[in-house]
Amino acid sequence: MTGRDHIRCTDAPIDPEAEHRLMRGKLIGDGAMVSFTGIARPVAQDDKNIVTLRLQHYPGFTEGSIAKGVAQARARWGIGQCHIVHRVGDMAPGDPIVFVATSARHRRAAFEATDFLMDWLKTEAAFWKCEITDNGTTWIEPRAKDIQDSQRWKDKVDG
Amino acid sequence: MTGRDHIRCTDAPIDPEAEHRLMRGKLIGDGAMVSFTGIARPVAQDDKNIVTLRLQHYPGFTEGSIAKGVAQARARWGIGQCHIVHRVGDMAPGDPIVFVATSARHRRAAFEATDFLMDWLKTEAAFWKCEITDNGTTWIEPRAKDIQDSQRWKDKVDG
Amino acid sequence: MSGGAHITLLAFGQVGEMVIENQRPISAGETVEKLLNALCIEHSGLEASVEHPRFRVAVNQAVVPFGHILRDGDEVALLSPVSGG
Amino acid sequence: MSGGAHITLLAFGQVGEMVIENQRPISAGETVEKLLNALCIEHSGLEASVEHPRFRVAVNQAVVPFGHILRDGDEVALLSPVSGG
Repeated sequence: MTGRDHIRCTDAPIDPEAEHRLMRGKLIGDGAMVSFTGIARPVAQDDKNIVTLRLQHYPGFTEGSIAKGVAQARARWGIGQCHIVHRVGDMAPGDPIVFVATSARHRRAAFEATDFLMDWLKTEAAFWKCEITDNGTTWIEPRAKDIQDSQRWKDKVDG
Repeated sequence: MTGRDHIRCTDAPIDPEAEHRLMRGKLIGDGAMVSFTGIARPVAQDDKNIVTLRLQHYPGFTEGSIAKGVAQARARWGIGQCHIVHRVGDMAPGDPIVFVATSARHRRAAFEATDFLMDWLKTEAAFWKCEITDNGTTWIEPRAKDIQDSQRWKDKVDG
Repeated sequence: MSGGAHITLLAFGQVGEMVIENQRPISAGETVEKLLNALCIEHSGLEASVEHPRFRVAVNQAVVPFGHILRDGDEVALLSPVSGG
Repeated sequence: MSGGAHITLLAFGQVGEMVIENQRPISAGETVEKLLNALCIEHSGLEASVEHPRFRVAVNQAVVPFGHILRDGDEVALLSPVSGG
């Protein structure tokens, strides 16, 4: 983790535009900035309406698990700034749950690094998520699609 | 162009966060939003410092050339909202030159559609760009890298 | 402008530095190609730009083949190879 | 806490619903595996979670193998398979 990395878990609502502005203010000569905003979905895996999404994290350990992904992204794409904010605790459908942004001299690096970091967050980062519906509480595991997406980066390294 | 598309060329400075917020306010059930912000570079292709970047557009025709790319992105990825703002006229290095954002139910579609649209803007959209340095004025053609990047999408369609 | 057919001529990019945007009379059945030939005679240096494989002409905002026949009131735009955004 | 070695036990995800986070005495040379065995006897239903191939244990914030020997003052975290963000 360098001074160009911002990794934060917060139980306060995320303001994606405030984070975007904070990150953009730190750019030094980069021509490209890519951001991802994830929004809590209204429908659970069992098709019931979600009342509350609960995200647990292990302070310190979770940020460390994110930092490992950031280090990989830095090594691979030579990104400039990296800014990751993740909501934890209880949230409602429609709330921003994650904001990830990277910058780079050229856009391809920023697109790929942000894409990679989202796959990392979805499969490797230490979060525990449960969906609370009228049916009760269900702990979530990474979707098969998320694991498949994260596999793309390994294929490229091996190939 | 549908009501979910926002395509605008402007000679006023772009505020990326204001555009991000405007777009995000229109999301309907989408879980993913990806944005790209391009920033005018300080160094010209001949390594001289750029004093002014001048972007010409043909009102109506240019927006139409962007809309064609948006239509392709919609057909291919089923995106939700699409928001494109392009600066025209004279600007200084460091100024935001373009903001592109798309939303989708899942993040893969939003990442790929935004990436595709940037490649489209860089090679197909009707802009004429010149870099003004102490050496004079140079009209720019798409970089070989941009043409190569845009080729990726054709390969996938054919393959 | 009075008497006879006219077009509005626009020019973008590098070509815009050579050609002056103006109203311009056209003859009956004048094609884009004939217009370009006339412009190349009037403006030295234009020919190389016009022969670029990515040079285009738009009439009333739609790109047309060079055989396209111009009509009174058309907006004719000379489009240098685009730079991208 | 007084007398003898203790650890601080934390539990995340589904396992956190079964195991109560607390201070807990450990015997000399107690391994993570021995701790898990004891916890599985105390908490019905825990065994299935512990045997999940993606279940992990972290000691002082670093993931360790189950043969790791615990020491006085360690922070031991039972980590259910992560959900991702």
